[in-house]
Amino acid sequence: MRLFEFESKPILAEYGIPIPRGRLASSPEEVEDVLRSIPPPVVLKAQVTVGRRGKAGGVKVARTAEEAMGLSRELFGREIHGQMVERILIEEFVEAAKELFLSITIDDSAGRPIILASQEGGVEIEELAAEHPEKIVRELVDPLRGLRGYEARRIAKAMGLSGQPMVEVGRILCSLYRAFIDYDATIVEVNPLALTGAGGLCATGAVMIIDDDALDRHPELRERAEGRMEDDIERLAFRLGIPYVRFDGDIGIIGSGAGLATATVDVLRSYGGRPANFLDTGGRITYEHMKNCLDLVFRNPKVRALLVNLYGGINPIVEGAKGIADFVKERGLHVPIVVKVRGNFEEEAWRILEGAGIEVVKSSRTEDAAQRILERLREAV
Amino acid sequence: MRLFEFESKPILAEYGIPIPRGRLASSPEEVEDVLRSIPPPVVLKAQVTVGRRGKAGGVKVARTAEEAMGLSRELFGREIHGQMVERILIEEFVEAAKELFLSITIDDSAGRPIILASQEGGVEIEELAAEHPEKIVRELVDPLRGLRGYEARRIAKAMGLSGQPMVEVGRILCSLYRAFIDYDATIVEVNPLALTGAGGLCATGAVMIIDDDALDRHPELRERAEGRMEDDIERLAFRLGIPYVRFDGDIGIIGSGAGLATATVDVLRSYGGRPANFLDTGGRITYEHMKNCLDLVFRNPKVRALLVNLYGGINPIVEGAKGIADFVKERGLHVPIVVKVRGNFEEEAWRILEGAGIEVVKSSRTEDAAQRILERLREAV
Amino acid sequence: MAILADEGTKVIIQGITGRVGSAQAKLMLDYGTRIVAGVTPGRGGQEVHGIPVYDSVEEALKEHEADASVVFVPASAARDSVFEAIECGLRLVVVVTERIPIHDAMRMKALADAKGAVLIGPNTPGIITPGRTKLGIMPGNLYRRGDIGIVARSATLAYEIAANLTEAGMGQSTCLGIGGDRVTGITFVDALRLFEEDEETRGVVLVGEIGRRVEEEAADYIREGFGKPVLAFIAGREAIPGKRMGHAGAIIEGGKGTAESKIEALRRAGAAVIDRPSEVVEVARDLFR
Amino acid sequence: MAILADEGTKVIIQGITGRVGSAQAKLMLDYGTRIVAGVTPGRGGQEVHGIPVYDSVEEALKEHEADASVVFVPASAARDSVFEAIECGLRLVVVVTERIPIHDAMRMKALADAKGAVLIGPNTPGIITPGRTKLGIMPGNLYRRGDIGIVARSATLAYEIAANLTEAGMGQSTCLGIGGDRVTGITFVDALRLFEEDEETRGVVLVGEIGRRVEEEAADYIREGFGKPVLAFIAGREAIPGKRMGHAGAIIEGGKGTAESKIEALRRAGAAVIDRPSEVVEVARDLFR
Repeated sequence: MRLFEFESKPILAEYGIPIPRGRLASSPEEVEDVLRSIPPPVVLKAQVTVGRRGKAGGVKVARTAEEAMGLSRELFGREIHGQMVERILIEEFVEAAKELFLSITIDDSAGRPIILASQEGGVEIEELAAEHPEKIVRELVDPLRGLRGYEARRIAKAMGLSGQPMVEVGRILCSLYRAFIDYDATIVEVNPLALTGAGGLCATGAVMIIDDDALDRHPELRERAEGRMEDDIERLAFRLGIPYVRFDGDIGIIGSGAGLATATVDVLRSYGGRPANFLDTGGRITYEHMKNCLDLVFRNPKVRALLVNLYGGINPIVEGAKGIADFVKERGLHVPIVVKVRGNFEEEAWRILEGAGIEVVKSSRTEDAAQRILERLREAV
Repeated sequence: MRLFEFESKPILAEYGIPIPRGRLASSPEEVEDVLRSIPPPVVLKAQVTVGRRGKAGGVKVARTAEEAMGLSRELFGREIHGQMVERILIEEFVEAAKELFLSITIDDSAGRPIILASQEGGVEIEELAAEHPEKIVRELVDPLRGLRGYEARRIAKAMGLSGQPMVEVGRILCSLYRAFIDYDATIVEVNPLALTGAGGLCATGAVMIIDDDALDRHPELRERAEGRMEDDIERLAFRLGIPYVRFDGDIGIIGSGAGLATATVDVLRSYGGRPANFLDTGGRITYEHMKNCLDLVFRNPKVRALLVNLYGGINPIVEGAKGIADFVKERGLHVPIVVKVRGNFEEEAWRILEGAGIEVVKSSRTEDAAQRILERLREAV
Repeated sequence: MAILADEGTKVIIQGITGRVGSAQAKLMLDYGTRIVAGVTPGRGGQEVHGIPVYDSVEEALKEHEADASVVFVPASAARDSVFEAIECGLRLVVVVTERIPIHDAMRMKALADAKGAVLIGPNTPGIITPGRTKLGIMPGNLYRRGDIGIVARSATLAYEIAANLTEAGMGQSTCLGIGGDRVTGITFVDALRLFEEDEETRGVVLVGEIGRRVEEEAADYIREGFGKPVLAFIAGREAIPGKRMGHAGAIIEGGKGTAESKIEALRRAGAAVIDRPSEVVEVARDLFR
Repeated sequence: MAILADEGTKVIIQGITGRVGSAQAKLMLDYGTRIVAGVTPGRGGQEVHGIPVYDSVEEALKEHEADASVVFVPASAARDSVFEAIECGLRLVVVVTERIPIHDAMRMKALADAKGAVLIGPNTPGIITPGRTKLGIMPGNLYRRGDIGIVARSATLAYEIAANLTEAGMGQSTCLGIGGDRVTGITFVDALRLFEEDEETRGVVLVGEIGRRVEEEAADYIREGFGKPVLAFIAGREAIPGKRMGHAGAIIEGGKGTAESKIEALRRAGAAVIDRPSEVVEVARDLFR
């Protein structure tokens, strides 16, 4: 779950990281009000939870109140990478002598937190990483031991800093690390970290992403996460803990496992089929859970057929089969449905499904199931 | 700094430890109001920051509202071990099938957190410890590694618990440990932890003491600590960070170092002198700090003489001597004063003091200084 | 002896009294796994399918010898259970539990590394040495003993590959899932290293998917001289790129993580990469002759 | 060679650019201490009394060999500085800083134990081997070289004892303060063990005070066969008992911690316990003949 900038900055401030003075506005009237307490020059920042906002015109500097009002009217209601701008964060403008980059994320391969830092931050940091990888300091952290102050200062020094800014950036890195741990973050990033002419530091840009699997430890964040889903189906799926992604097609897909569901999408597409969604039951199939999954799929009105691809390993596929059979019966569904199911107790699952008049694929080839659902769709037309 | 029970319990609740429903009252009228939301039977608990409150009659059970009102009137304004009862915590009465004892404190010798736990908690826990030490489980914790859940359950099992209560007490121990670390506590203690007939657990008694040297990391607690000092001199001393204890005598004492100041009190008493206070300058002597120390000592109106015992190791005794000389001059003090001072730059310190007409003891024997101040007092009478 | 686990491996089940733990313990027992004990705090003294249950791993080890643990406890308790297994000296810990917070997974992995234990998972189907033992949740009926090693990220996709091979008469030496999460214990490279030394394994099927860099790292390892043929399938070639997550992720990935990147790397390393899962049969028949 | 430190010991000063660190570095230099470098983050490249200053211990050690560090940094930075010194491999760390949070002291001690470093303090005057070296803040003029070891909790009370001996013509082998806080690195027992093996130490003066159990533990150690005479003074025999702090403290103390308990334990262990500090002279003359 990616936090909005107006949410992550106060968290950083709690940890003693300097941030610009700022206030949130949801309308031009509120912008006017904010400008009275934060006089221009100001920065207007569209609040969206997608990256590359700056390049998409979501961040503007205004030198006067008139300019700020004009820019805010342009920003409100605009779309940035598919997200509507409903709120603008207005911040005092901080003059940066230099823009630093500090980030803590997870190195999947090492399985450890990794610190990335550079003296040349700002929006071009990825280009810098590609062209001058030596300008980015990288250091893994032992998650059982944590980050020491002297190690943080060593990183700051490796960035090319010295004197008080080196000490201060070390301190900020330690604070970022604590926030990263306390909030179960997958990324805590300050970019840019403005180094002012006077030697002060200010986190003018900030990103925090929280591990969805850890939201139970952060109930206040979990509530927010749910509230910000764009789509009703996605919100419901999130609440049920079911990984669901909506596509443009007409064939609903349910797979037991992310890899299998992904491969099912791949195979179906490779035969020209158009999936309506990705849905992974996980290892949590029960009678009820299977019905919830089916309900999610059929909430999408474009769905004209259903392909289910299950394995009975951790999942009790007999329960799953019962859920499918009852759902189809209760809803009186007449769309083409193909269920491929293998594994423990497969015969019983087949018997239940066939008893309910549902077509079963008994091979272990997803290709067979994909081809069958496409044939059925063609027959149905 | 010892927290009041009404302060420590909400902290424990934050960590998921069940506590009784309760509210604070500062007057019989407020008690009446509380009883409307927490109907009897209730427990009335005098809020003082001294131990053995129960034995001193500070905890009462009331079966009816009338009884509660009567008892609260008795409690308000009463003294418990020298502390006035100004507030009463009123809690729902929790019927305990068994009273457990859980505590985390610091084992000074090992230099590690130590967990003490027993299935036979309640007010008699110290007698139990003396007579049946085997009934108290003790386990040290590695502060770099922390307490594991399975270790906490092992302790709960060693207490004699099994089944769900064993699991739950293990969980509570882990929560206590987190609170102990997060709050820089020197003690976190739940006694009793009520085990109800239904197998539930409830922390009906709680003690938390915070390390005074860590209060800078807990600014909200530091403010409270200052607010609750009984004596103006003590409050000022706390604010200045000067260890000060008031006694009944007439000779003010300033020592540079806790051990030296303690020995000075000892030696003076051994000759029949009566110290007015204990004051330790610590290793922080400056001109201003020395004047602050002198100011504290002379705020006590009983002080009729002053014995200062300093060593110049970390302390710049020349600065200290200047502070003494100027303080005596500015205040126009005429009481007997003896300053014993040795160490780096001692000659210069002596010169300054003698130049101000202050008697100096140049030996390294505290006995000499104690005998001199007593002679001077006798002369002065 | 196949890799990591065989019929001699003595196993503890953590979380044996839960719905899943109990059902899977039964399936493992039926498959022939030597389960010596179960552990569920607070349930010590009970039995599950005749297996004695203890309050802790320590207590189980007082009564039984064991080499490995399979963990079925809920995600919120998983870190503690894995720490317990590792700190009690078990050399192999299989974590089936899914949705474990990634910070917990990092700590598990760090502790396993520090103590020299092998961690499989989290979010893994576990490990099966067909016909001999199974520490995990794979449906045993889809596997048969043979000489093909399988290592996968996705559980069920690996079942499909194994079942395809089994149906075509080609058995497996050992099959394991490294786990579907971003951070896992054992990785593809670790598994390849083990398969390389295993005389019973003729060749390896590697089942990958998008995200992470473990397939690219496997490709590097293969190219540096892995001595056995490798067949690979990567799921997600039709995936729509996800939302970009800050700069740091992109910097670390450095263009890796896509299906194309993985397929390209594996091909260049000399692996045979198939386009659809069922192609495994024909290519394996040729490659693992 | 006296204990722990002598004229060959090479020393780093952490916090050398502070008011206290700078003043004390000068006094140590004047005393003859071999200070090779100072460390203050952000001040690398400066000099203090001709001593080069580095941003980190690691950088100092790239340019200089060192055995020990004396720490003068503020309490809030002390934990990090001590971790740095220990993790960079220094074998002796003297922490002069007072008012360090006790949780930080516990972690310092645990890390020193884990890495096999000797931690003196926190809140210690340090260690002096008179006439040879001084790692700490003792006023050098109060000491002289000789054969009496002193180990104390209180800094200034130890100065008084040393000065009394010096004035009477009795010198000292090594004098150290274990530190005045509740949790310290090296304890009385550790110091006694070192003095026992030191050929230059004829006998030991132990200067204790109320609270903790370190004096009682020293008494146990002495009784179990410490081979040299011990003279002890305990401050606080006239102390008014403090406020009682919960049950746990009392349970751990178990009646120990008072001056009476300590004096009694030391007497029973065969130590000569004096009533007033200056009695040290006469008793030492007799005991350390």
